[in-house]
Amino acid sequence: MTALLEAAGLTKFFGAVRAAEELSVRVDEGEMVGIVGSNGSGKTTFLNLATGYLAPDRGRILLAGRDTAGLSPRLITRLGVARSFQIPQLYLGLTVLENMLLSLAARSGRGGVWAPLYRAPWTDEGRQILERFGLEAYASRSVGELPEGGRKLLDIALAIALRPRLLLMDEPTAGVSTEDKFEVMDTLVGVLRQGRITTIFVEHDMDVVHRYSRRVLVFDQGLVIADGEPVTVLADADVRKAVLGHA
Amino acid sequence: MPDMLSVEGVWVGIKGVVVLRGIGFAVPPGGLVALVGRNGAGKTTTLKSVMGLLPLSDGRISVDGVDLARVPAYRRATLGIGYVPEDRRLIGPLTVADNLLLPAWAGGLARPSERLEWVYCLMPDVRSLAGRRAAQLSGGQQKMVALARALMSGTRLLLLDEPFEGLSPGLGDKLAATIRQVQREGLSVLLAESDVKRVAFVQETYTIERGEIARPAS
Amino acid sequence: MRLLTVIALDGLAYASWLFLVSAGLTFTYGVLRVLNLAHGNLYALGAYLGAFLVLRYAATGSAVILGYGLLLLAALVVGIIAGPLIERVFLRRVYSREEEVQLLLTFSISLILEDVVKLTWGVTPMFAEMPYTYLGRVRLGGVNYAWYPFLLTGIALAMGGLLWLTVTRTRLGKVLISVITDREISSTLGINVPRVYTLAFTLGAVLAAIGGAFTAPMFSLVPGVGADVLVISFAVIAIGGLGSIGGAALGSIVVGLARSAAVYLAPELDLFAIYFIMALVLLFRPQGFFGEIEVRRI
Amino acid sequence: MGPRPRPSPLLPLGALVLFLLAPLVLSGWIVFLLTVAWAKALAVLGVVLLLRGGLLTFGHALYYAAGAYAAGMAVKYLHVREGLALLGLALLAGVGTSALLGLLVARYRGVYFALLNLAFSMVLYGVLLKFYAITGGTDGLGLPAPPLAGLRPVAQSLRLALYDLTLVLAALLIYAAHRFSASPVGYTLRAIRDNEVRVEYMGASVWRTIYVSYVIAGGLASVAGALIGLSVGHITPDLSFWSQSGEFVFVAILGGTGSVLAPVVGSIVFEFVRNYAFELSPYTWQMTLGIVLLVIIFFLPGGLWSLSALARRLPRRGAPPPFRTSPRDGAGAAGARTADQAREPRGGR
Repeated sequence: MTALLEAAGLTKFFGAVRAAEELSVRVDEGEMVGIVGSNGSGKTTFLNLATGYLAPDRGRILLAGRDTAGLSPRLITRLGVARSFQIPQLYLGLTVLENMLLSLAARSGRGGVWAPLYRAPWTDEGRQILERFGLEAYASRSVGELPEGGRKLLDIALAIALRPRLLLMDEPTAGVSTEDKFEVMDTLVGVLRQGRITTIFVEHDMDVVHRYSRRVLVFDQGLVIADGEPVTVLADADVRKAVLGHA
Repeated sequence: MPDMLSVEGVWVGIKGVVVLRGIGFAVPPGGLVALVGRNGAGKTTTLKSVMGLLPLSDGRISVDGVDLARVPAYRRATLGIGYVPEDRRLIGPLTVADNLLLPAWAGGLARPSERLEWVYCLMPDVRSLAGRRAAQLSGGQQKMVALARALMSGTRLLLLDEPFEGLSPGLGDKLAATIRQVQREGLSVLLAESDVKRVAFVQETYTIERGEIARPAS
Repeated sequence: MRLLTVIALDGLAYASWLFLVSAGLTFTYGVLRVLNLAHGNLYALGAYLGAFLVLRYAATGSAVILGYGLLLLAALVVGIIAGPLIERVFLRRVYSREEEVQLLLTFSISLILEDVVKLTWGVTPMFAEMPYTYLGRVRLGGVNYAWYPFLLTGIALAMGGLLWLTVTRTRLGKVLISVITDREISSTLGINVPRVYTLAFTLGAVLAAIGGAFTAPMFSLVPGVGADVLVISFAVIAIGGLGSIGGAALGSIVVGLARSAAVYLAPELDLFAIYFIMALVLLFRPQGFFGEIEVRRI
Repeated sequence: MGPRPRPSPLLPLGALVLFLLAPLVLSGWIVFLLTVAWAKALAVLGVVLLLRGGLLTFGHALYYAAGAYAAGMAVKYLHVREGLALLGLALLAGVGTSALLGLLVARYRGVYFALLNLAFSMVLYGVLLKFYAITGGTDGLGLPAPPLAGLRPVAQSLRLALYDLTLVLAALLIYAAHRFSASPVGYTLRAIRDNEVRVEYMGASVWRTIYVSYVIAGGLASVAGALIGLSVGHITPDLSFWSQSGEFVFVAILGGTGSVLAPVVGSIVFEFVRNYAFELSPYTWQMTLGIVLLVIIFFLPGGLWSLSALARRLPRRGAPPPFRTSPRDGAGAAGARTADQAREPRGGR
């Protein structure tokens, strides 16, 4: 079987800082994979490489067998890879619903300069998606009025609205309070299962990784130092030392 | 005797979002205090506010009894505050030695060469890097140089943002030892950290959650 | 052969002039990240004040040699008064606003200064050629050429060298590099960033005014000269890369030679030649020769 | 739920009817002034559309002149007489030129965008000036009174006919611009101003959006140029000069970018004020403009149009900020304790 995402020998340096070295990752259709590692261990860099935001110094990335070398984030997105961000990337000058409508318009590929953005099928679907994320009440408010947690959710909702085959999430629960974390993740996982979206997510919170991923990759200074089930991997003393700084 | 750093009822917003909700805590003279909280809890914002990189919408920050409200950002270094940002932020095109000497050239440092020598003695690894360009260093090395740079101006108070992040365990231990040593030499230290277990060596810990001090523990 | 010599000599003169003007523009942009649309007007102010002083001085019948000092004086007066005034009173208030607002602000200052020149010196052309003619001429490769353009080249080289030495060899230069690389961290290191900004803007203004004052003896001055200068120096720094002094030097030579070639070979196309080269460079290297592309952190 | 509440079309339509009837009571020169104002408003509208995407151009007069000269040369060399055909040719020229230059310009933002446009407009200025044999140099070209839709209006009513034509054409194009603004591409343009990275990560093309908007803006300006040429009867290279581009930008900021109607308001106010002020003191005219611009930047960032919101005392929440000039991080601005922070320059990172 061809892997949905297969990265081989990815290497990326920023000056002398190693962000990725001989990084190889394989993710199959239907998986939910967590990535852990301390700050600066190369997690976000990996997402940036996988989505074409950065070009690797060496190595290659295959998407369902197709080489994505030289493709821009836009083209990779159009191949079915969506992404959410550590710091929500939103259109602060537009309303929450408009943010969502733009995602739906982009998915349809029908830009157009005459028919309005507000059109029934999109507004209906947009509101539905917002509702599932509990953002319905903010639909006609500007994004600037959304609280931080809401921005984070909208950021992910915009990616999911694209109906991707593969979703990459960068710290989906960062900035979400401890009490709400699991609720947020439950909502997310529900939507992802329903849409049968293969997911890779970067996460700081070990409990979240434990609970929601079947497989976890541990990054340390640009290397994958462990790959396996959360129970075994996260119990490993070296891993704990690398990620948490103590065994 | 006033606290070396005192933060009282500070509110700060970034891009329309309230990040700090009336936080308050203090670092006593010669104290070693940790601010512990998850990513996004407001640790970095707190340190940046002390350094004057973010405006307060309410509250008061003072260093050794001096209200910082009337001290512009660039004058705070001359109060003897050193700051190590989370992402190192060395001046890449300059050498390590130049990076260390920048606070001296900015005009706020008495006897820079003595101070430099003191820093080099404290951190011999940094001395051996002196001639290299900052951009050419590895992440761990940059982290150490950033600390060294903060020690140049930080004669009284040191603010460290996630100093252990991305360091190998060995380097982390070295760093912790250095921090304790400068504290013994009289500096007050405030460090922000996401993992409470890594700051077992500090005297006092404040937990910050969603922009509020959850519980002052010790 | 004679034609080639003339083209090369004119190109050199032209490049020197371009460098003096565009070095200031690109330097200011490099430090402040604001493109000063009033740069051309500072040039015009320098030129008019220089010409005015020289003419007044010549009327007294004194030694012409001191006229060169007057040109320099004019440039310094303009730069040192207008520079801090514009930066402290106006620009400083819009650093936190969008790039287009900053451009609009410098544009409004440009409009105001345009009329300041007209109100002060009127609209009749002004020409102070004494410093030009005083230096006499020289025979070079069969061409009878004036000395004055070489003075301009000398000044351009001196200014360029001085800037380069300052940035690479002095503490001030390192402080500048620090501010350019990371303004926020620089201020936590104790660097008075607002003062560095004022200084950099003033230096840019002085350079503009020097360019104006020392070319005043070569052309007759008419209103609107500022806009022409701005448009051409933009081409120069776009070719070299915004913010790069070396880029400005390279751009000046390229544009200078191209224009002087066009003037002799196809006079209708002189402006066209410059922008054709600029478009060509940008097509293959969008950030110019020495420009850098900024990547947004996500 | 349907589309979000739109402003009622009755008000603009009523205003249009009033303008169409205005010549009954207004003197000839005021009608002429209004013709000029409405025509130029189209060029300004192009500038406004681009500004909504955060793109400031100092060379929009390029397309203005391209339209005017396309009409002028069509008369001189192709012996086209029909006014509507001339307008069509002008539009074609504007769209063609912007489609070509847009290939290069659409990759740029900020200062590059502003000044590349300026540079190209000055090239056209130079060409128009120097190719005397073809363009008439500083003398320019004449545009004789055209027949419109085959009808040749008598001399007295020509002005009126041109006024009506300008008004109707402008109204149609403004409506089209309104549709564009509300379309996916129009919204994407505004999104680009906020966050290009996200636009690309949605799979939409930043480049294409800017390119399309640029061509539309160019087309609008070229029609404006031809209308001016027909109304004045004569065109000169000055149409492409930087000060003309600067004027468009000035009027755009004066009117504000909050509505597609704002350029009309700005343009009419501008033409009337200029008419009086210029006579009063020709040497201080630009200075006046500069000072007014400063005042708008610091005290009325939404332009004249934002006054209408003030008048209604109900600025609709969630509506796109007209011409966003407040700092992006609005927080803390209220009670900036460390006063020097507010004044400190933006980061260069």
